[in-house]
Amino acid sequence: MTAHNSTTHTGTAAPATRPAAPMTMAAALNAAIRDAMVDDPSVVLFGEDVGPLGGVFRVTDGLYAEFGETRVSDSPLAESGIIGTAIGMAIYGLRPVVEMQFDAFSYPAFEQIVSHVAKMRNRTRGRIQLPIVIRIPYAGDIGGVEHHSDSSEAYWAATPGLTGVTPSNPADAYSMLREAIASDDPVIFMEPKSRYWSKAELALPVRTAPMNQAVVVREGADVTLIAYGPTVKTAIATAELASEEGLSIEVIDLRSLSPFDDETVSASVRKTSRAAVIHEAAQFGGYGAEVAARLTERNFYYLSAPILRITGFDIPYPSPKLEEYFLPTPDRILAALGTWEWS
Amino acid sequence: MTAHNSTTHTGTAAPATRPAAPMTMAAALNAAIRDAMVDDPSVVLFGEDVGPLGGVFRVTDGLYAEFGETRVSDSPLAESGIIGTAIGMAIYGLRPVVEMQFDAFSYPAFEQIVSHVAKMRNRTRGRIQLPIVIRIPYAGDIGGVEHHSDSSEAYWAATPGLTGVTPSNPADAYSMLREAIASDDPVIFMEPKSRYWSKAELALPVRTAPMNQAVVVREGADVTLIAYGPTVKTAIATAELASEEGLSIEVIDLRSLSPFDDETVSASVRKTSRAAVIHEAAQFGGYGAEVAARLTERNFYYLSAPILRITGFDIPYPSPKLEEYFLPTPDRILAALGTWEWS
Amino acid sequence: MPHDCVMSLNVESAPVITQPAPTPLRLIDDAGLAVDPSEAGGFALPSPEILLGLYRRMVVARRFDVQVTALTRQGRLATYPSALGQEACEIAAVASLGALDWLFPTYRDSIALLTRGVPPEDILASFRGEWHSGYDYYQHKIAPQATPLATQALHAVGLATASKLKGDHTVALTLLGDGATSEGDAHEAFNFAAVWQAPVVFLVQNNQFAISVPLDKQMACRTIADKAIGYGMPGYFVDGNDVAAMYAVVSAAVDTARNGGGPSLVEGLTYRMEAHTNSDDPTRYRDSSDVDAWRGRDPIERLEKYLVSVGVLTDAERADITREAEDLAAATRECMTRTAVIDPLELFEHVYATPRTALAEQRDFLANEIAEHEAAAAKTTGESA
Amino acid sequence: MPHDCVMSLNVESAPVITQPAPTPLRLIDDAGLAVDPSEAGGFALPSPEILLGLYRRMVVARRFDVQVTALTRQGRLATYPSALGQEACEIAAVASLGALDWLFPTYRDSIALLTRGVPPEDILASFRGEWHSGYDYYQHKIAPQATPLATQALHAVGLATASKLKGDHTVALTLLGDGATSEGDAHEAFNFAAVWQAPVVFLVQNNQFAISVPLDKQMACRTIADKAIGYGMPGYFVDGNDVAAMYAVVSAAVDTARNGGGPSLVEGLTYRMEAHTNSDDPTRYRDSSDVDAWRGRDPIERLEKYLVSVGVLTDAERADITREAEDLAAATRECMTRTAVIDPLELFEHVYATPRTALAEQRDFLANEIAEHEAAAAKTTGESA
Ligand SMILES: Cc1ncc(C[n+]2csc(CCOP(=O)(O)OP(=O)(O)O)c2C)c(N)n1
Ligand SMILES: Cc1ncc(C[n+]2csc(CCOP(=O)(O)OP(=O)(O)O)c2C)c(N)n1
Ligand SMILES: [Mg+2]
Ligand SMILES: [Mg+2]
Repeated sequence: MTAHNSTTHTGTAAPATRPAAPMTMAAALNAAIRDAMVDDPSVVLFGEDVGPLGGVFRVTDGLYAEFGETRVSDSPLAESGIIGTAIGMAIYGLRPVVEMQFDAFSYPAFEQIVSHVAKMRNRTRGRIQLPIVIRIPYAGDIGGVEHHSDSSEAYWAATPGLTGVTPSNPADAYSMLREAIASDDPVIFMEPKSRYWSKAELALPVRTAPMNQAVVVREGADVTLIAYGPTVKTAIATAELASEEGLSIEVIDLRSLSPFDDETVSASVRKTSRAAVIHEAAQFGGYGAEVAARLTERNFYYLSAPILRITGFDIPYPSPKLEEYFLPTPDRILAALGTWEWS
Repeated sequence: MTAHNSTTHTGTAAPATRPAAPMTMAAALNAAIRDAMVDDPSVVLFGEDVGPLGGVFRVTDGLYAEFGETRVSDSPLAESGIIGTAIGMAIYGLRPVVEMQFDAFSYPAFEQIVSHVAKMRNRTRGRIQLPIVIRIPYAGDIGGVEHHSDSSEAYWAATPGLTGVTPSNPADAYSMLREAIASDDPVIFMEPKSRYWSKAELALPVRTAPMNQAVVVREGADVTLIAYGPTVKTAIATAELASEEGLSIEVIDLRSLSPFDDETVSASVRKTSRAAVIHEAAQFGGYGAEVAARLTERNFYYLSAPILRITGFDIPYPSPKLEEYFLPTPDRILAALGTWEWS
Repeated sequence: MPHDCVMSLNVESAPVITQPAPTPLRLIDDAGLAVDPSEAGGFALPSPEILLGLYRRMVVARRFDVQVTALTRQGRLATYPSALGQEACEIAAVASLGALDWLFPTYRDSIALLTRGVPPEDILASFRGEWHSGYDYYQHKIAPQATPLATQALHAVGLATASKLKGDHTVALTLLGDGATSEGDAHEAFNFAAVWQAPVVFLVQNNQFAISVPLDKQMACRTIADKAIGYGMPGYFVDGNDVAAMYAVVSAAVDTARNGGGPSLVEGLTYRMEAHTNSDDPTRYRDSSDVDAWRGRDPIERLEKYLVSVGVLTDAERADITREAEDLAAATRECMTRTAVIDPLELFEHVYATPRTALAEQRDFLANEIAEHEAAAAKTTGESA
Repeated sequence: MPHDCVMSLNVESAPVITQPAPTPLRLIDDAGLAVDPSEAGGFALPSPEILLGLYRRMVVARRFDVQVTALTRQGRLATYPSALGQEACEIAAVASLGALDWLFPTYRDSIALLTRGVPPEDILASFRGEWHSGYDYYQHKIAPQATPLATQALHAVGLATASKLKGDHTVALTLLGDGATSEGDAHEAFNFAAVWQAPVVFLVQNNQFAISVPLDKQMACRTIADKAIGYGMPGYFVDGNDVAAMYAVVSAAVDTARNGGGPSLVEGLTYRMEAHTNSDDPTRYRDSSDVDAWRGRDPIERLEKYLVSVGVLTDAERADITREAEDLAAATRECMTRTAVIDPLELFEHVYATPRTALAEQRDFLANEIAEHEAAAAKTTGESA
């Protein structure tokens, strides 16, 4: 990293409201980082290949050219190094946005994330805050080779001190990333790779629901499907299929995995009395266990049936030619709902 | 590590049945490693301070003197290095038993454990097996300073490919560690630090239930308490207290966290119709979520009340003077059971 | 061991390592001429016969690489990281190993696998997306191609240490990229190897890029070989496009390891001619003039000039090599026409050695789901027929 | 930056680093005599006034250390890792820093905190088990004492880089143990610092043990300073029991960093005189004769001889220093008599900046539980009264 000659660290143009335009999730994320950098000179961006290349998913495309080496830089190839140095920068008052190139490549940084990022504020009685955003492209369905399709959310969710969010669409991607960068808490920002090229019409800077809230994305009466990130689309498709068969499904996009929005989700479950949680990660010890356990604890006497988990199998994420058998599909979800006693 | 001059790698004396003697869990673990090393020349032991010092908990006491540098050695101070080299040794046919000095110090090895130890067998279609035992002293209640009392079981349980077990008493410690070392699968062997000095009368080599089975350690009719490692003692104490008040509690020692013994635990829950799981780790995303979720899925119509989780709070493990407020106690457990509707 | 009271245990006992010269060691220069022995760092030029063998393997490997890249462009592989231009490093690595030695390669080193005898079909299994890895590790003594960077270096050290503990003479050689040396695992591997005096060779292919990141943003030292000093092991800075030098140095390092002399680090200075993988766009981060300049340093052409000059590369030989290369390319294309039979139920088979009830249940669930789909499909077909 | 087509970007641009001499740099020898300037590696002996100040701080620090060890033996602290014998490194580190510079210490470096002005009570908070860490980080510009080894080195590099990016002149200094250099994070910190030319100083206290593991099982290089070569930064091998040399070298490294010269690695060769912590038993792994020999190299005694010889350590001065040390010891004992008020509900307060409903619920739960226990206890007391 080279120091700037001048003391200004802002970009070239302040973000204003722009006309609506179709935009991919990758572009929305890009705009969110750019706008945050323009608004706040303490935001810096670094990681592997995020500079001239613009990241392997092009999420940081153009930012190096716009903001220069002082604020956007390629780091040496070491994930623990990326998180560890981000911590030091945050102590000094910067707000680092860093990228772990693929989910499984966040694991070398596990100690820095779990033992420091998550615990620094508590350790220091709130005196040191770490406003760091750790962007992690995660999950599968992109035909990726091994280690490129992990869903690692259970690790982060099980770690007190971390905030974990995941957008499922371009509007949330923009809004939630802005909010994550503005947060004084460290945020694990999980980007569903298979949704990077999904598109929506957006007028930036768009503001959706606060990032710690779940959202009912489709109303229904009979069943609540709880999804997040890549599986929201699957859940909606399932609801559409089901409606043809006369089953009314409510779909919730969790958005925030930690904290969990008990209020919104419990309200839906109390209404429908039946719920299932959908995720790509393996079931055993997965995030869905927390969802099922806490909803059951809080709404036991409202439930007509056990909360189901429709998830990946308890095996490592498969190779491209086998991932179709692994990922939850609308058919599989509907079949699972059919196993309930429907009295 | 220095190569031995001779080609024999065995210790000095073969293990035979020995007269019963009082023995701590630490001593039982020590005997298990020793006996395994005597029986099988491919067992090697290394890690930080496991040599002349005998480990910070003295679990490897005397083994360096008995087996020498070829089979017992202090490694450089790097946990990823310890796991990574153990993998290579296992590929070559050794059976490494390695120690992570404290739970939180396994995190630097997270990538090697999650991306390789867990996945090697699957990746290679079963051609490469990794019979590695990763011993992790875990959990709190020992007045340890920060990073010395983590309960990291949720991370391992959420990782397909790993086997995770934890003994709660000296007999199981011996028996399960022997079985773990003999297993062709890699095993995360979690040793509850607070139980290291607990004692039992043992005639070695003792053989208890297979390590993948849960055990009903106290029978009861009204409630099932599910515990493991350090909380088994707490659960038994709770059951004793409760029996004075006329409540009959069945206590299950899970022993194996992955796999989960559905048969044993579901049978108990179907009998009592009420269950709670007890662990030290934070509740959110903790292992108890899996227990509650899967038991509810499988036994919903047998349950009179939601499965409760009585666990640590959703905060980092506290400093010594505050841990008493964090750890689940019999009082807290009984109070939680009192929140159920008892109709 | 007992410690005499000295100022520091290591100052007295550890070897003094001299920093490598800042010019890479070469035995044959860009023009195909043998360098003067006085500048050869004590390494002898391999015999023309050996060099001819290396030449053949390089030509064949390149043909394979080009063929697979073409197949990838046609969309028939999920991904393929090419080693075009790096043949001297890859082939020297394999040629230096004995049959019982082990190789720990990365995703980039498919041609090393090929050279060590792995059938194209087995190499391509992972790149076709059939399974995560697809060859016989114990037959070929090659670990699975590693994706998480630098992790395999530790595996190599562990295997080498096990060989030493057992009193065997197996050596392990691991291939690493320049970028991968920045990972903590590379450091831990170098250090464990040096402390344990493991019979291992670290061969860093410094192709000067880690995806888009150039060497000077990766490290600030002069050469990667310099890093060896901090571990107390020998480091060699070698022209990675000179297969003669690479073979001489790596063979010597393997011998040293085998004879109890401990680990070495060999840097082969080379260049990644192709994109990182097919999904990469190198025009975003490097000038084509650099690539062009490196094309002029091609490892095959250089050796060819030398072999022609010493008269061992005859037309007959050339024709025979071309035939072998084309046969391999044909076999590679041909293997792509065979659709591998992939059984989804195998997904559950290899996760554990010890059977698990829950996995058996999941297997049955999937089997049932597939059967139902097939039945439904058959019904639809039946109806429409 | 545009790349000219060169063989390797780094060979031409990176600095040539010479391997440090195998004897540690010292300015005052074991006997308390100033070494000949020709052997001082270009470093000037600090003035008697500066040395007297360092002496005072060392004496005071040792008194604190001895006092806290005594309190720990009495069972009044959960743990305390002593730095007895390492005062020259610890005090030189702090004395070399300016008020705006940052220190990144480990669990072993309590006396560095003390020297930088942290009150004993705040240092001891964590060792008493009250909270994980207990001082004012921004006031003292000291990060929390790190337990996970080598992790803090990266934090130091990050802070230093931030300082550089902002155009400030803040330098970061981190303390590391010899064992910690084996961790991947140490490597990544050295490399990031060198590539980013961060204004940071790595001070490795080579006390030759990592708990029970001696240096020669930790690394196979001659000196830890040798490791700097592999990163392209200067490395210094210094007698860590000579505060004059430590101060001269570390100050110079801090100046270099402040003036844009990038990072340095300084190894202070010293010895851990006490057990690793109170729960350790060093008789299991080292000879007391080693410890005895190192007692003869005591950093305080050595400087004392020198200061007496140059006439600045007068009896009055000595008495004053003793008084300061004893006052501090008394204050330390005294602070232990104050029972810190620990509010268990604070457990929930600092985990997040953003309030969480679930944590508020858990807080209320605990508050309620405590209230009920207190009520029950009051009832019992009332009944028994
Ligand atoms: C731990 C880890 N982090 C990130 C990646 C993603 N990645 C794959 S290849 C690569 C660049 C590697 O560069 P280098 O080591 O020089 O090898 P080369 O590809 O040039 O052969 C990166 C960053 C990875 N595979 N593993
Ligand atoms: C990542 C990590 N692994 C293991 C430990 C346990 N541990 C604490 S201190 C220590 C030895 C450290 O030795 P060194 O770095 O030389 O520092 P010293 O204690 O000698 O000052 C070990 C292994 C730890 N704190 N962190
Ligand atoms: Mg490279
Ligand atoms: Mg030390």
